[in-house]
Amino acid sequence: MLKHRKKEDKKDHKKKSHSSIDSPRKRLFLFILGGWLLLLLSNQVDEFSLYQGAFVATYAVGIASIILLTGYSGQLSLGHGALMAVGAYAGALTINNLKWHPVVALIMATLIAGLFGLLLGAAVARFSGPYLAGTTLALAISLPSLANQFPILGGQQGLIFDVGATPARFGDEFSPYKWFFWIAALAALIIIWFVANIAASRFGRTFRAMRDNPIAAQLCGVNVARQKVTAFAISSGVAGLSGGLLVMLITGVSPSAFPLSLSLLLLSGAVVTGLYNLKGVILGGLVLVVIPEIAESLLTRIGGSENLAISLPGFLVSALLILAVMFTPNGPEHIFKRKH
Amino acid sequence: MIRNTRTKRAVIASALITAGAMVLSTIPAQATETTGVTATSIKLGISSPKTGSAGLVYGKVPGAMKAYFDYINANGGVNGRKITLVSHDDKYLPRLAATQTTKLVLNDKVFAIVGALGTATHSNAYNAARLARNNVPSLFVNTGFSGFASKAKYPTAFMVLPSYAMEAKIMAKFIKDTPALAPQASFLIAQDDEFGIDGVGGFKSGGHTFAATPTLYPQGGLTSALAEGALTSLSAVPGKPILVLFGTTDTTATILKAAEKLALTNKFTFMAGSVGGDANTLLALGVKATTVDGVISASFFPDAKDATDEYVKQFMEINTKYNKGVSFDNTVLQGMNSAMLTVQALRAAGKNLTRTGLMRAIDTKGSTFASAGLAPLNYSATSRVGYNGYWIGQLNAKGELKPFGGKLTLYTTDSASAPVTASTFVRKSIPKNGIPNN
Amino acid sequence: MNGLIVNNLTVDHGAIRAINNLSFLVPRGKLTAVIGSNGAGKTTLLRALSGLKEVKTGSASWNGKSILNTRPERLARSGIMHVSDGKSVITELSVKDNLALAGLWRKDKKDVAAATAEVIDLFPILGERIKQNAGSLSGGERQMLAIGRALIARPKLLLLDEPSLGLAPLIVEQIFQTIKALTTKMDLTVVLVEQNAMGALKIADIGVVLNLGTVVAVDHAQTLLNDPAVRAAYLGI
Amino acid sequence: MTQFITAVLTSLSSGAIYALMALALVLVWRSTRVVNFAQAGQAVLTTYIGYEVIQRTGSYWIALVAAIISGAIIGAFIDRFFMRPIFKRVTSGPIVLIAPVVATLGLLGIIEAVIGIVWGLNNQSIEPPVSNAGLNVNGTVIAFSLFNAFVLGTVALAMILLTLLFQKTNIGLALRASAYSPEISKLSGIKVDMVRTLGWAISGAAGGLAGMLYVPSTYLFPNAMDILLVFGFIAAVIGGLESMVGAVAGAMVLGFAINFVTTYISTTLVFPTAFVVLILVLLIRPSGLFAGKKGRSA
Repeated sequence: MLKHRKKEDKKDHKKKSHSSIDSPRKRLFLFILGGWLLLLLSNQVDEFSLYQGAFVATYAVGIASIILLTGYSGQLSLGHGALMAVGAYAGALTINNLKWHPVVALIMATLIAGLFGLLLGAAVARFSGPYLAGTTLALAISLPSLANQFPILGGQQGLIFDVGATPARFGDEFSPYKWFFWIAALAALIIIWFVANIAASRFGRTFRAMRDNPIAAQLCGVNVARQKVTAFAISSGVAGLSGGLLVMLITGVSPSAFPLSLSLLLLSGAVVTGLYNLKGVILGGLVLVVIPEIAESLLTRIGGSENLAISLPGFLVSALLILAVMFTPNGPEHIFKRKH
Repeated sequence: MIRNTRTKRAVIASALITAGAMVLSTIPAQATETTGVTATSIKLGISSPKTGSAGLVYGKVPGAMKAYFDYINANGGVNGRKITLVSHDDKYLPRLAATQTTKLVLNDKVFAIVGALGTATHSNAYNAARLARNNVPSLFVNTGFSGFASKAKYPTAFMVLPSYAMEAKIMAKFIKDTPALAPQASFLIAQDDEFGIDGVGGFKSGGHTFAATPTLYPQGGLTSALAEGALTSLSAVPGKPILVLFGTTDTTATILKAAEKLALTNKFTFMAGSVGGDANTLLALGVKATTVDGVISASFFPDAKDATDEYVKQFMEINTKYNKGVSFDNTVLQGMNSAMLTVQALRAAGKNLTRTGLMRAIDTKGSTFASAGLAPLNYSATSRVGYNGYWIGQLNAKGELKPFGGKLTLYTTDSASAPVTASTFVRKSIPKNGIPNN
Repeated sequence: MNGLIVNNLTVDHGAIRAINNLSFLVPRGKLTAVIGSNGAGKTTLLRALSGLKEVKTGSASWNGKSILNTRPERLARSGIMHVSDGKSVITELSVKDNLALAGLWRKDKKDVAAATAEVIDLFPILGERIKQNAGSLSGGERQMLAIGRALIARPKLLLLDEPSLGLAPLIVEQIFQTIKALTTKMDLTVVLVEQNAMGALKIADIGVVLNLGTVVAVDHAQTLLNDPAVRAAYLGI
Repeated sequence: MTQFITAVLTSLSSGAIYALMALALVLVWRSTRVVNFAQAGQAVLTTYIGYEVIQRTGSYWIALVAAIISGAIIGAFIDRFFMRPIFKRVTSGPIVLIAPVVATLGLLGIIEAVIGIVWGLNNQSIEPPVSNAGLNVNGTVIAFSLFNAFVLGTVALAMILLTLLFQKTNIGLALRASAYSPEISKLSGIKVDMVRTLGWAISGAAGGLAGMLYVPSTYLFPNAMDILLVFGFIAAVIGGLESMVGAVAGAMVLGFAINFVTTYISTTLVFPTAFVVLILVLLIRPSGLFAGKKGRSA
């Protein structure tokens, strides 16, 4: 798989020359086309695959938020799960208390998380790499205790996140998993489209300038501090959306839904993806879903209680992760080609 | 850097890849009443933590259930059907519990879920896997969260454990009724989650008031330092205050060790909740036998060490034969007991097994099933509550839980406001060789 | 033959060709000035020679032994010392420690001590500042420290990158004179890369003129100094 | 009053443990610019090795030495066979920020899985080598035992030895130089790669020590050190990630903050306290208490 992806990257560079005109309209068209393809596809496969496809899309959105932060503005967050949680709770409260449509709830999830990111970012985004990493990490592990401070969040029990029955117009054969998949896949497409636009915008170029050489960027009159806060806020918003999608899929939001391992999982996905490589986010999401499946299915034959059978999946997943990093698409030469 | 052709590839790749995600798979036959059942087999499923910190505590459950089913299969199975148990690891994470349980229903096509573990995990999994919509039974949910008894919210779920609230109410009653304890000031140290919270609620509705606001600590946050701090602050309390510990066994151990360090083991009367009172673990974690000796705890089971108990004896034999190398403890006892209840439910549902039939069988006959539990099972057309009582015991230096004051008194109550009453319930004796014959 | 021989050297900087098929020769014991405008590939050349930069094609040898694609530390230990540009001192370390670096791996501790003493004779100011952090030194002092550190390894070939960069004319003069003195006194072979072509050629035996990664002229420094074309192009006269 | 004293004492003992973990992380950070999550695994693995030695020899002291040595070996091994290849491939761009981190996460997973396979998922416990009974100060037993004293003493000793190593020896000079400027160090003839591996080895040893000092006051299981790693990292960040003194200072700040908050405000605030302390420190000093002149960014 990785080989195949390297080939694709090569192609990018060749094509780069005549790919430099960017027309939002064309992008919009392609994005609609993609949606249509997914729609066809969703009628061809079984429910569980749809459910997992929805997870793939959800992770893809999460990875996109990491890419926005790390890939485009050079900041490192180890606690993105916390930002996802903010979105998730915001969405759940919207549905449960305001009784609004789930899609609106997801939009709320994005906005609230973005706002939260803006406030948090205003305080912490100026911290350099490891310091920001430490802060977000500390935030992530504080989440359960913080959630318990606010009864409205339902404590450890958490809140139900119920998108309700599938729209009647699709008929009653229409499975809720397909409904999940449509929502998540649509969200993922919108985010890819959105990130692609950002990246191509002046805004995105400033990000990269800032990432590659903050001092130079500053000299060119870029307000690095503000840019970083903005990047952090946008990334939080996207993270919030993926958080909303995640709890939609698991039908409830509770602090235990956002363990540290989730934040780190997304980070891994982002690396597998290759930080610049937007189309990769879906591949990244896919890897996060499929690898554990493979690992487990390899072992279902082995009996239940033996240490080996229990610990081997974890071993395989981690091993594959390391391989992915060692063969990450962002080799040095790759970076160079991007810079010139 | 991201150009529109990249986006094109992005979108197309996304489509193709998602296609890949739908790994070669077939359109499922709509879930039916008899999914997972053939003339010769019944497929059951469980999603529970096998790895991670929770795996430490509950990892033995699926193995124990499987062992008992293997034993039954070796003895002819249920109505000629062999039971297979598909077990997935959810690491105690809602996200994984939801996918694993959905997988059990949609891919593994199990007939029913048995012994699902954890509150947040299974409540999410239950809805995500659409157990209600697909009419998939979730038998003998392994958690003290009373919510699962709600037929409205979880129409196909059956509780087995008494709720944390019941336990707390019964402890409150026990303190009130025990002359040695009643006058003493009491304090609660509990985990800051539904477990601790329900406990607090239970004591309240049990009419018990603590001398101070409960000390709640976050999961994984109870360091020895924190425990020592908490105990020191209580060391000045006059008399022999009661310390109620509502947490997992390792936290109980941390607190007991702190007491040892501060030479306060005789200063307090320790009451450990049933979840946190597993003596074997306490001793394994290095708590001194002299400290364990005298700790008050609650249980609805016989002591897992008590080989004179016919159920324990039988389960121990099965464990040594079908669960090789796994030491027998409360968790194994609990797993095998759930498995035994499952087998009786399957038998009660009769030859032509259906999901509805299975659930009706438990509703109608469940309360008569033979089980190791010393408290009655409360299944009925209107109730999905399992055991509803506890007996209070005291650990001895060997780590055996002996009835407090020598005589075993069983208290029963509910999760709400019903009074706590001493019960005269006597459990059914074990069917021959532990093979149900109902 | 003895000395530094560079043959058809080609080095890429990512997509950019920094050095193109470059050849020149530095006789042993001579001071060679490599001059050329910004981006002529001077620094890249030195980095390639000291093993910091991977070379695409071509060869380079010192006293008959190839030195290409060898680890920098191995070259350093074999007597090829590269004083990189930007006043290469470790600002967080004291002057003493900075000097010590180049002696850490040397067996002959006596000689290290001796060399250190010599360096301090050479640059007394370093003696006065020996305990201070290198960060507290002036540009000139840092350059002295960097050169001094190189000398402690008893180098045979010294690669100097822009020692005059950002220094006051007086200091530059002093440094250049020291370099010239060293070459003769310690039988050093020196490759001096400089923007300050005039100053460099004045002290050099040989001059190499680079442009866009290739050699455009090699000759005795004096001759180059008097060459009108060179004067016009690089000496701004 | 006793409450206050207890708070101080428990703060010291927990701070000491955080300090060792922070130290281990700082050592790697300085030399390789990696936040080494695998350290939690390295430390717990070496502690399991120590546990195994105790089972065989019955001696904590032999086990302690074994743990420290094996910790060093494992650390060196990881750098040589995992980190070095990764850094050969990944040299620039933001990927450098996270690829190594993710690699260490993968290692953590592998190590913990291996432990699960070899020792199984059970709580084990290691007996303290000296009494863990609280000392009796005129009548009242305080929350400070010989073992706590031993821990504090050992950590202090380790600190002193490391400081001497770094400040007074040639190896120390090489370690510092390579951390500050790999290029200049190479040009001065220092084998920077080897020096880095050495840094990882020392860090691994520190982790092993941390495990052997931490576990006796709690239990041993595959994830035993995860939380400790998080606290250690937070402490290191508070300290500025660059300096060992900073790591210890940060650890103590964290230890005191947590234990005083849990004693006087609420026990539920363990983790939020860590978060708040970190934020406050960084708001005042964006690159930690003891960061080098130029607060390096990863």
